[in-house]
Amino acid sequence: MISQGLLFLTPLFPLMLAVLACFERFKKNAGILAVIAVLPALLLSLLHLGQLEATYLSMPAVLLGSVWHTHPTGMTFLLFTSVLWFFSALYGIGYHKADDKAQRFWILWLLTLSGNLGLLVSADIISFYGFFALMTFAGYGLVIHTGKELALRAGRIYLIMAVIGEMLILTALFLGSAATGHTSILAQDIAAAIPESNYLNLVMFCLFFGFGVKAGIPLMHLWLPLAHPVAPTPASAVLSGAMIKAGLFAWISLFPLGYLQSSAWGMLLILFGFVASFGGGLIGMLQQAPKAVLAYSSISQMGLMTVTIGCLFLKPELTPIVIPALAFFALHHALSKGALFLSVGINNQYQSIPIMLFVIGMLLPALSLVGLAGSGIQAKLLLKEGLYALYLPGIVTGITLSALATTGLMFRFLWLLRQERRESGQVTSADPWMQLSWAGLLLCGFLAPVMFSGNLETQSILQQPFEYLGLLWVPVIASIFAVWFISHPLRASVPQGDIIVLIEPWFSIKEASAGAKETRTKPNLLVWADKDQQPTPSATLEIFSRSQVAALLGVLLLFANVLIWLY
Amino acid sequence: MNMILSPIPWLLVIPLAGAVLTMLVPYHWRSPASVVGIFTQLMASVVLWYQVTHYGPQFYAMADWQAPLGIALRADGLATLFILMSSLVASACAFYAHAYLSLQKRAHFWPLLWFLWASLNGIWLAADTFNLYVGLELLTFAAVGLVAFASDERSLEASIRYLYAALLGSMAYLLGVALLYGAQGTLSMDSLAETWHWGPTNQVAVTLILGGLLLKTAVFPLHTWLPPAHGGALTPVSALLSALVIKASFYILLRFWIEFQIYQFLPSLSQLLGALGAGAILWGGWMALRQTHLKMVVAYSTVAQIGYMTLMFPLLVAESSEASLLAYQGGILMLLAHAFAKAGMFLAAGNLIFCTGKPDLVSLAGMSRYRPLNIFAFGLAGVSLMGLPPSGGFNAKWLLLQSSFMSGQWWWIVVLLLGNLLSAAYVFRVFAYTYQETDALDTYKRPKLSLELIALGLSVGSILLGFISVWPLEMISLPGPVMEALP
Amino acid sequence: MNWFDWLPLAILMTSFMAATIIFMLPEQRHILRSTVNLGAACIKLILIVFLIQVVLKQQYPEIRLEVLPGLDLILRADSLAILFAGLSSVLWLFTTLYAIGYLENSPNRSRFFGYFSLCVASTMGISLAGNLFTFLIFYELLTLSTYPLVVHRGNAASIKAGRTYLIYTLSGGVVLLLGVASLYALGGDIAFGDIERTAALVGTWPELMTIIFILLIAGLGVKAAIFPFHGWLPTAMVAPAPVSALLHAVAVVKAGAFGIVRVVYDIYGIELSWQQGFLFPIAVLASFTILYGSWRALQQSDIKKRLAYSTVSQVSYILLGISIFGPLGTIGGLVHLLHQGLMKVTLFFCAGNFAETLGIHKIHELDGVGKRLPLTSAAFTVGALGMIGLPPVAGFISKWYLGMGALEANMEWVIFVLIGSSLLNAAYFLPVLKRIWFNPQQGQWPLEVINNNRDAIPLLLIPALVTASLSIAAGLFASSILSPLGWAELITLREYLR
Amino acid sequence: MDTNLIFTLCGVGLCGIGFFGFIYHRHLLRRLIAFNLIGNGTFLIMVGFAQRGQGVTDHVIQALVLTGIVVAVAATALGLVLIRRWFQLKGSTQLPEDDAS
Repeated sequence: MISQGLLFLTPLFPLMLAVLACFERFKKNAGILAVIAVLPALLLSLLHLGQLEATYLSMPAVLLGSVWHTHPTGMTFLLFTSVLWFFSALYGIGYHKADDKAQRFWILWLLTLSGNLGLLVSADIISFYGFFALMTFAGYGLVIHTGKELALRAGRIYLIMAVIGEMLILTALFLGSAATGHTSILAQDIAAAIPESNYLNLVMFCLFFGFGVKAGIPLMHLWLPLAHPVAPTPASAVLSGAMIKAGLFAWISLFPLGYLQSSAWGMLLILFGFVASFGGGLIGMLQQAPKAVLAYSSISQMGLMTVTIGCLFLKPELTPIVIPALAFFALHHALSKGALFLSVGINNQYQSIPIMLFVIGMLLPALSLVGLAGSGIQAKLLLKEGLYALYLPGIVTGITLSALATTGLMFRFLWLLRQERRESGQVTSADPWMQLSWAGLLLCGFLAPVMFSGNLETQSILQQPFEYLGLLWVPVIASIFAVWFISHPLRASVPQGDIIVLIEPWFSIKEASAGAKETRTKPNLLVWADKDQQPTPSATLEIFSRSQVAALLGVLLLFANVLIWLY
Repeated sequence: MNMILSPIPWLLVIPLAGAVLTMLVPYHWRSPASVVGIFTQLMASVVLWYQVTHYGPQFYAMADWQAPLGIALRADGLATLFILMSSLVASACAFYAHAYLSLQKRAHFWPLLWFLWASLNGIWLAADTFNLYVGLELLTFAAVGLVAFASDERSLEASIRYLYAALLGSMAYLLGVALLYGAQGTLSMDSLAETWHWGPTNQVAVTLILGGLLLKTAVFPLHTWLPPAHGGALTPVSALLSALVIKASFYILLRFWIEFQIYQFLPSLSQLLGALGAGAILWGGWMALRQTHLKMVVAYSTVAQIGYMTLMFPLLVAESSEASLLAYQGGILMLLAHAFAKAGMFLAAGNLIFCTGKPDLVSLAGMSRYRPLNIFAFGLAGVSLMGLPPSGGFNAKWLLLQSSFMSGQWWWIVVLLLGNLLSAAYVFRVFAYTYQETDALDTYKRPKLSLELIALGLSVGSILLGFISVWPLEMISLPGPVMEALP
Repeated sequence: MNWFDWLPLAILMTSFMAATIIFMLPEQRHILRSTVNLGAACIKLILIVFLIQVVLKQQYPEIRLEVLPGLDLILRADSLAILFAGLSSVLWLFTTLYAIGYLENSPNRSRFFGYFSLCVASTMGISLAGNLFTFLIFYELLTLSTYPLVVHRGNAASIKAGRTYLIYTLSGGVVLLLGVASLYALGGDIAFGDIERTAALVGTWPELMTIIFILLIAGLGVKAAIFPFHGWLPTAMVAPAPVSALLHAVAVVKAGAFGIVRVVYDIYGIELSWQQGFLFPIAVLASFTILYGSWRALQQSDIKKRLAYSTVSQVSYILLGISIFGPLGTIGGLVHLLHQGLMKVTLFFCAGNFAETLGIHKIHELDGVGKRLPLTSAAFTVGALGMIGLPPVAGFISKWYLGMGALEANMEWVIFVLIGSSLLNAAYFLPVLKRIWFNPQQGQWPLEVINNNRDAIPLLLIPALVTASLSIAAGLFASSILSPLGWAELITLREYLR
Repeated sequence: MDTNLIFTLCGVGLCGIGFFGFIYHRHLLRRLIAFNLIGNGTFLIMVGFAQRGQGVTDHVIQALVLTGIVVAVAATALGLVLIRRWFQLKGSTQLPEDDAS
């Protein structure tokens, strides 16, 4: 009964608070509402973490018969999502102290939150789709909150990609529900029915690319490196930590995992995953803004999760083992990435804190992400363990090597933070809310294996030191390269969103060009900087022409097609 | 039958007596006397209707003088329906005129009206061809007098044209009747029908009669006299002329056509009549669309509407009794609906012109705001004329359409539908003018409420006819010479 | 005759009486006029509720009057009739409220409200018509009574729009008349639901009956604004906002769509139509209209014009649903009849509020309106999201059923039409929403009417909010028995069981 | 050739001349006279019919012709009144040519 009440409140409590936040009274302090909004979700997830029995709340009159539930995997997701939103909101209270548009921000925050939490408890695709859309479209407001030119551009691309994604998803849902013989709208039934569908490949395609927009798979990732950095820092944290996982969660609930063995789809996903993982790392290392680096790191990490899902199409029987590990990996990434984003906001606000403590605080989540500390160790080990069970050694090696990219990204990130600190020079006193939430998130990330592992069997690293060595060797090699790079600064850079700069002129919106014809510089994918580190148009070099990119995309799609049809 | 008990003589005697009386008594007494007369007329019509529906067709010989020298009268369902129609419309127009005209004018109006009424009743009830001639001529004189009543140049010119056209028509008719008498030795409709044979004399006679009646009915292309006469006369007169007077010659034509079964023997002539009707519909509609004066629009609309009535002739085909019956019903219903609608429309138009003081369309701007009730009346009449449901006009067109389908003459369907659009175009053109909001503030005169209500009443009548069409159709289906002669 | 047989007539007469009384009232009797208007609307709603009770018991009130020999005027309430009558009467109430607020201090209200009531009376007649002849009568009456509303402003633009409106609708009416008359000539008076008679006729004259079908659909398609006949709808935008609401949501386009529903389901019968291959061309035409309307909407810079093209597109959803053979598609089409009405009326109310309160007519003037008129903007947002088809707004439910129905009928390509249209809908609504909520205000409002409220005046605001809430409720509680979806399912059940 | 035919032929001739005059002339009085000619022709034809019996005249026809003559006289009188009035108003003896109608 309590569970059902909490289930009901999980998405609706934030929604009600959003309405409340509209009132004049909450003009200044709507942030408080955002903090308490996650409480039902937090409570629910803690109550149900690790329980295999699901609780159902069915509302036959609502929509087409809505059913909400506490799915075991969903609870892990719900847990880190609510934790991350909680601390980010706390952080935001400080961050938006002087913001006169804060009320609007918090209303949208609550709406996005409601969507994000709701989709995690939805058992039927209609409410799932509804919450997903709510999260997506309210999230737009978070992205463009600052109202600056860059933010608006990012928002525009976000929106376009999001709408395309929504439409792919809707197609998939139509076909999926039809596959059940129009009898069920429950996600689990649909997942089971998809292999029998006449349009199996179309459904898979739509699901993969539709939710891939959120999850940032290659080609669908274009918005991500633009949107994550321009949003206000707390929003960046939840975007990159929690909302990005909505795509993954959707895959887990709607892909016919365990029902479908298809090496074509498996290989395709693995391919896309590794491209994301390494490509994201490579491009991320050529970024100029710390948040952009983090965004590419998210793409890279999501790539690993995509690989894992892909493996499950090769060996469907192991789904029950791998999925919890994957969920834990997502949890680890969310908390670590959230902490990293939050640290950007307090980069030079460490007055009255011992500098060492601060540096450790910065380092800890980075190490965790590389897999050398905190939740990272357990997450990586669990994932690898699962994949070993699949007898796919090559893929494990690939995942191990991906730490190379992650390490590089973390170095780049910390390096850029340091640069930034040096340039601004001034150290101000931090807002207590921001510090508190940052610290809280760090703590959660560090203690996650203990607190949040649920019924996963985690072993302390102290009991298996050799495993740790296995995790260690790649980052060490990477560090050597990285140190060399730091002493020989790279002069190349890639604009945020990489190939988007080539595509953008094609679909420039009429409204945008309605104004005065601004002179557009020729878009370039790779920019070589001058010695003074200031990239100027005169010194640019275009390495990929637009047509080449188009050709590349075509080849990739063709490849995907061939794979699909071959198998 | 006793003269006192039968309403038929009253229908002739009262108007004639009224005409004489209103010529003689002082001005102030003429209106009250006429009002009494109108009520007796209405009562007589209703009594006749009662008798005909309950006891079948009625025959009456004036002063018991039998044919051929006496005046024989008969009232079958068709005649009774027309008596009722003319009584209602003429009374409405009379009351309108009473409110509309000055005392002086009114005093001269009454005798003419009563003559008109008498001749109409005479025509509806006449049982022999010569009485029809007398009725036609008397009608012409009264109508010409009424047209000239406005006593300005335009109406005078119109009345002269009208007179000449009418005289020519009557003379042709008379010649035809004379030839018929020569061939068959009788004037009575019934005997003519019984002894009818298609000799050359009869053919010439029929041609002459047809020509004369077409001219008097203003069927395209013999319509040129009509628009100036109907458009130029005073408002109540226009209404009377358009609603009733042209129907008289049409009525005679109809009776000849069916009772002597001309349709059976001259199918190509039927098609010719239909073609004339189609021409009238299209040309009349087109011309109405191009007029700049309100009453001229309405007058040309009459030309077009006559075309619809004429369309019933080609649809009366011997092969299909069902199609013929539908066509007959459709034609009569069209005639009835037109009588009410056109009277209502002319009266409403007259009110509008009275308001603005100008006869042209452009000065109607803002009228729909200033006189909504009147515009509404105009609109309702327009609905019936356009043949839009629910209205008598629509039902009539529906019947004609069905008849065209039945007899397989699809080309009339095209004409009917095109005509619909054309009439909609000219009615709504007027409407658009009344909705215009011009900045200039004009001073409007305000017509009496009774004037507007009478116009509205007639228009509502034409709409109401759409709901009670069964009743007049039953009426004309009562046994009578026309019904017997239908296939 | 049972007592309830008089209900359809009573419902019809309520509006007629209201119209008559209002025409008689002098211009300055505003309060009395509003009372009559609202009173009639409420009485009608109550009567409809009675009617629903009766129809739920599978009793179908009927009253008939012989107009011509062998031809009856039939008023009959079946479940489909209730669907449309219920929609119109609910929306009429709010549109009346809105119109009272909208036309405050403007001239010619007597004329306006008179024709307004007449218009709704004809809509009631259309919904309760028991045969094609009755339908035709009220269909034409609707044309006539909306014309004065379209040209209400009396300026050159509205007169011109009125002319366009008439040219389209009267021509459509003539084509419809031709179809109805030919059908009558072949088979006599065919009541709605008497599909066996039609089936026999199709057996005898297959070609003729095909031509008649085309005539009927083409005639009705003009009001339903199917592709080549949609031109009047955007032109008629010059009319006042409540009239636009009436045209787009409550009465006119719906009358066309409803007529097509009647022809397909109750004259020819869905199965026969399917066997004869009538449905596929409609589906193609509807799909094309959906995409074309959305595409044109994208190019408009005037708010109401954009909404108008959106209607062109959305109404064809209904037709698409009709042309999909199978219960799910039918449900989708029928339910969209209601949903589109609710959502579109909301959008027009809001557009009217923007225009009335701030003088905003163009989309680029909407920058920052969300701050100035938050509630109106919220209602607009609900309507727009519904049009895109996002749950829980009602539009999603229709789209879902249409998609499911298409798959059920093996018409997969329809999915892509739906998706494409949603994409285009998003493309023309989302930038508007962005302007409303996120763009800063640019200078002064074009023509601000100062009032003491934070938002538009209550009479304009409340109807918009109520219809917005109804659009959400219709979607959110779609599976409850009283929802539009529930009723559409009931109709479909009865239809397919036959 | 019997008298009957002579009457008829004369009548038809008169009618023809009258009809020609009616169409051809613009002068209002001439047209009125032309109308009277037609009328007389018609009456002549009718009187011809009346002679058809063997020396017995048909009273009906005579009555009709008599009535017809009265009517024609009345019509002529009405026409004259109107023409006079027209002449007073416009000073013209013919109607203006109206191309429109």
